[in-house]
Amino acid sequence: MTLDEIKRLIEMVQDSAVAELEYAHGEERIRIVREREAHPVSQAFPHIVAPAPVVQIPDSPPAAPAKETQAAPAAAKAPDANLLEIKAPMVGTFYRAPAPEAAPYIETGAHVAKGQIIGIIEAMKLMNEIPADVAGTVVEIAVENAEPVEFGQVLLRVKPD
Amino acid sequence: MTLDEIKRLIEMVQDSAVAELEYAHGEERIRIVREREAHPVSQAFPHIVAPAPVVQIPDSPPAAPAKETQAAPAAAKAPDANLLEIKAPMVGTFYRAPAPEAAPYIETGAHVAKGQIIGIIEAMKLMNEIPADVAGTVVEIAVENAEPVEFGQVLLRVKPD
Amino acid sequence: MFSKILVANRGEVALRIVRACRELNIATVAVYSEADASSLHVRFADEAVCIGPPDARQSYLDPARIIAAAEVTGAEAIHPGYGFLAENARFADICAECGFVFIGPTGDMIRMMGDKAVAKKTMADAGVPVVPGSDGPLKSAEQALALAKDHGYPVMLKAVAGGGGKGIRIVTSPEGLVRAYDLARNEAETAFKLGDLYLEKFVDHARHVEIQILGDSEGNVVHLGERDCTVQRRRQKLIEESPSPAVTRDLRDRMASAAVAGAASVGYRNAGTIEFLLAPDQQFYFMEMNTRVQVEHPVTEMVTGTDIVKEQIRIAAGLPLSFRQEDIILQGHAIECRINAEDVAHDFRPTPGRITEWHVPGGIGVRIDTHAYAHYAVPPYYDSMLAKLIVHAPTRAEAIVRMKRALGEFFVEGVPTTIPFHSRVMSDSVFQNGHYDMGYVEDFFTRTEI
Amino acid sequence: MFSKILVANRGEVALRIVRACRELNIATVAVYSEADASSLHVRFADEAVCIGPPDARQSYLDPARIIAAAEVTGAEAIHPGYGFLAENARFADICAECGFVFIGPTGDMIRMMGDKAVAKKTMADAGVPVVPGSDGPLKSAEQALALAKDHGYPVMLKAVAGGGGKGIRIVTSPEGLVRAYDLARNEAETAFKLGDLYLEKFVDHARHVEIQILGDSEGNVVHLGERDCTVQRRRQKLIEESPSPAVTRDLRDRMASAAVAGAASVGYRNAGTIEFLLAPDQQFYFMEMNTRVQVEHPVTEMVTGTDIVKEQIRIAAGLPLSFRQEDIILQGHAIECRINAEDVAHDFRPTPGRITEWHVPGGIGVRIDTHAYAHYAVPPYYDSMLAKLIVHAPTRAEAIVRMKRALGEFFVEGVPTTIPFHSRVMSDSVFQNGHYDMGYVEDFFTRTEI
Repeated sequence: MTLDEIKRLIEMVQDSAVAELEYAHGEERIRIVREREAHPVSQAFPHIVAPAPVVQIPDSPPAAPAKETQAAPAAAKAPDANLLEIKAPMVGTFYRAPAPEAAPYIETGAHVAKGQIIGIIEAMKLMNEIPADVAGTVVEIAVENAEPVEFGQVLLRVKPD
Repeated sequence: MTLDEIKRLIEMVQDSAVAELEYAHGEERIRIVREREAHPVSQAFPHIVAPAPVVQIPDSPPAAPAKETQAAPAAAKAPDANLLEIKAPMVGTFYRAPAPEAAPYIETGAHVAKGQIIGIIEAMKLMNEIPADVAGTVVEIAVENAEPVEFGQVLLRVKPD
Repeated sequence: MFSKILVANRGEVALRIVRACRELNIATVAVYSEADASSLHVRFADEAVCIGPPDARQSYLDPARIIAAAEVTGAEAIHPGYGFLAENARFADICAECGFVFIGPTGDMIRMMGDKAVAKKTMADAGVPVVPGSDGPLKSAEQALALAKDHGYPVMLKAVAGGGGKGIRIVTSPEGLVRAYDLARNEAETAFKLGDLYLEKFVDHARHVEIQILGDSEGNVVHLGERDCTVQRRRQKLIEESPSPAVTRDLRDRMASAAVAGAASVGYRNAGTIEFLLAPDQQFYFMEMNTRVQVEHPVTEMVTGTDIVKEQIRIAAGLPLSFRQEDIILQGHAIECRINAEDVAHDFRPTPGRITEWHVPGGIGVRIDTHAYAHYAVPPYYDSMLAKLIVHAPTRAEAIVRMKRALGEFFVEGVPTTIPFHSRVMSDSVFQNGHYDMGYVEDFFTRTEI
Repeated sequence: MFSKILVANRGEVALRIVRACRELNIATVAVYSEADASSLHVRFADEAVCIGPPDARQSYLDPARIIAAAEVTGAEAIHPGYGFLAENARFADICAECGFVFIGPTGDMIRMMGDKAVAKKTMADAGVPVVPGSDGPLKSAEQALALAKDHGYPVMLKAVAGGGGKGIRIVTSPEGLVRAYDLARNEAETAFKLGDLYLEKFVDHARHVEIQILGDSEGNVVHLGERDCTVQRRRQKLIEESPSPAVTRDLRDRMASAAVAGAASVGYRNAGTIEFLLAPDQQFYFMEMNTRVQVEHPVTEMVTGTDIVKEQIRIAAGLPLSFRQEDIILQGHAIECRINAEDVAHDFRPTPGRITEWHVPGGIGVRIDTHAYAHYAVPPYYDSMLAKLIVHAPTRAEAIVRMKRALGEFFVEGVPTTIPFHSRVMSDSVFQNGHYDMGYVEDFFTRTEI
């Protein structure tokens, strides 16, 4: 194995989620162990690492500790780097349509223009129209209708034009 | 592998996020471990890392916290890997000679045989003769006469025969 | 009793409230800014809602966001803690209008006590001694000069809308008073949007001694003794103790009776603190009333065996106080040191950053209230308090050595803290003998080297 | 008062003693084995001496090494803590012979109370109720059978030299008694080098309730109320509380009077504990006297506001107790949970190893005594206790929810601990209603799943 080959191996391990690589061929053997940087806090307080845990739905059992229910959805959703996110600018209840029987403002697959209303957030009995701050094709609507959202929570994922 | 190749390998590991690299080829084998950042405990409790801190001399100010005075001598003395150490098998006061006016059992530069008495440790009013457990030339006498020693404290450093 | 409470605060006081709720079997909602996602108050609450960016004006100080979070989580009551919206009368009103119980007094009560001139007059009417000075806002510099002549210099000019030591000027001569009058008006206009000033006699060598009271909806008002908060730097409290080394049993009775009378005269409900200036001649004067729980409430809890935050919640739920005045017996002595992320050697400069090592003291008579932990990043956006270290012992002398012992066990790496400062104060003979006044910290640094 | 004390122990109790000394302005010497170099008791002492290898017989259990360490450091007194040499009469003698004050009773007192038969007879002579049984060691199996017939089965055979639950057999029939007699003699001979047995009536559904006493050199004996240590597993205490939910004021008076009379009759000096079996009919019987500070002493400290370890030191220095009986008023309720590095799911198997994460609870009414910290390696050589978590609250119900709250804040990673077990007990209705006996832990695991 040449030094350059070893160097490439090191880079591959480094850029991966692999903790350890071992390779042997005939007489030759190589082992690379990636440095752990495990954030200690994330171990002691396992579920608090996500910067913006999703708000717990209000009808869940009141005594259930947040750790159990929070953050998991956010963590599970591996964000596609090519997509743009439209986030909630305020805390409240998200509605996809202007009225219970009305058609939703937007559907998956549709095109959204910058400034176009994509939904409503109700807070303090006020209905706040939420405009898109990007333009593109809607790939995912990340919250259900009438679901509580917190500040910074992703509402829509959009593939930019 | 040439020295330059090893140097390049070291640099690669150093600049990477790799903690450990092991490479073997035929008779040849190399293992590079990157230095881990200081053990967190050693920062919070700065002077408690030495496995066997030196006992504090009794006439020091009683209220001075141990951290200030302990361990520093042990840490300062970088042990020579080629030397053997004769350690105190008990707590007590070390004497280099059998009586105040008598000649010391051993001096620096002298040869010491296995089983030869190298000093006395007084504990509970009893004088305990301390035999050497190795043979060689005395390079250093690590404690002063009449100095208190603790279990495991280095008394003599000896260059083996 | 409530089944769910939203905690409209951050840091140690948010955690303090979460703890009280947990012990009362009440579910909790933490709100947090993006800077506080990994704070312990978020971790230990049952639910947590991100309400905005780090800037407090767009998170902890925004009533709309707090109310919206309460709505989506179905909370019944809101505990404001101290600071932020705790003494914001409008927020208390909004809570009530939106159907949430504000855990504190009514908006009108907060409003009355928030206007320093009205508060002073109210207390004076109830027979509480007040500092001699202007009867309401000053009308002119001439009126200020005349009053100062009557009471003698030095005098203070205070912004009616000020608080927490802000908007105060001490003047020692008629010339200074004339100059300061316009300056202070302009400052107050800028800072508080209200230029009104009042004048008070400046009491020299005074101590800051405050009485904790609790009033319930049945009209019971109970006091929990005094706290001595004289050790301040630029009017920020650093060390508090209870009882005060300057207060005799007779003086305590007189101060507490005045405080209870003042609170009862306005039908005060929930926890409140009457702050007094205590002069060297044992005369005391009403300064202001804080209509919320205080940072330093734990020293009172330790000497009285009460839980002030639990009582706040009980009172807000319409329950009577869980004790009567005769049940309150002061036991021993408690001291609190505020452990701030500040560099004492550089003028107590705040030092946000990541805590790399964190070891808290323990053992007999030691209490720690903190939202910090190993690897916690202290955000630069809020106040610099990391922890409150409180000790309790049978006597003041024992409490001081216990505090010294506990400070010696407190290890923080990564950010400088006020721990070394407190250790030196505990070893200082002036603090130890208890004969200190509000010039103590300045004097301490003059006498000793950093 | 002493100027320097050597602490002849390790772990949390060594740190407990170091803290008391620091608060009394007494310098401390820690001794430690090679396995404990990074323990907090070493860190927080003024001096530290390594006395031997990890094996306790060559370190903490070797009187010669302790004395030698005291000699080289110039200590004046030696505090033995609990366990190790704390109830070793010979060690107490050696300390005295070598000119060191042993902080505890005399060697002869330890010897007397260490011989269970002598202890029982001594207490009976002082009027303390004892469990009916043999008057001293049994002479034969026939004598045992006759006594068992008199008192009724079940009965216990106990090794005279036993202790801590070792060397005890319960038999329910004459056949069982005959079989057990020889077996127990042989076991005792092997374990304690003394085959003598005595017989006692077995009290079913009993509780373990003990009275803390302190005696000084002026002959004052004061009691500090009781501790209920009924929650045991294989006779190892897991949870202790004070006051006992089974003890009325009248019963407390009777038990405490008996304990004080017993201690006073032998001129007992220093801290001691009289352990009683409490039967469901409120009859109580002397079990044994512990002539040292107990693991669970903090629950007593919290309800009485005393500092038992400081009193031990004062007494050893010849000073009188710092309080009289009438000064002792039980305030509220305290509970202690022993946090052990044990795997509850695998029969409480000890689990030494490195602690990777460590976050201790805080806030109102919480005390932690621990020598552990983040990254501490729990050595495999000694007992598995990591920490004592103690809470104090006005009532038992509030103490239980406070303990539950505090356990929920206690995070340990790296080694399994008993924290989850304690959380479940605090939520268990049988524990909550207080009607538990010494079969509680077994019953708990029968009723609930791990």
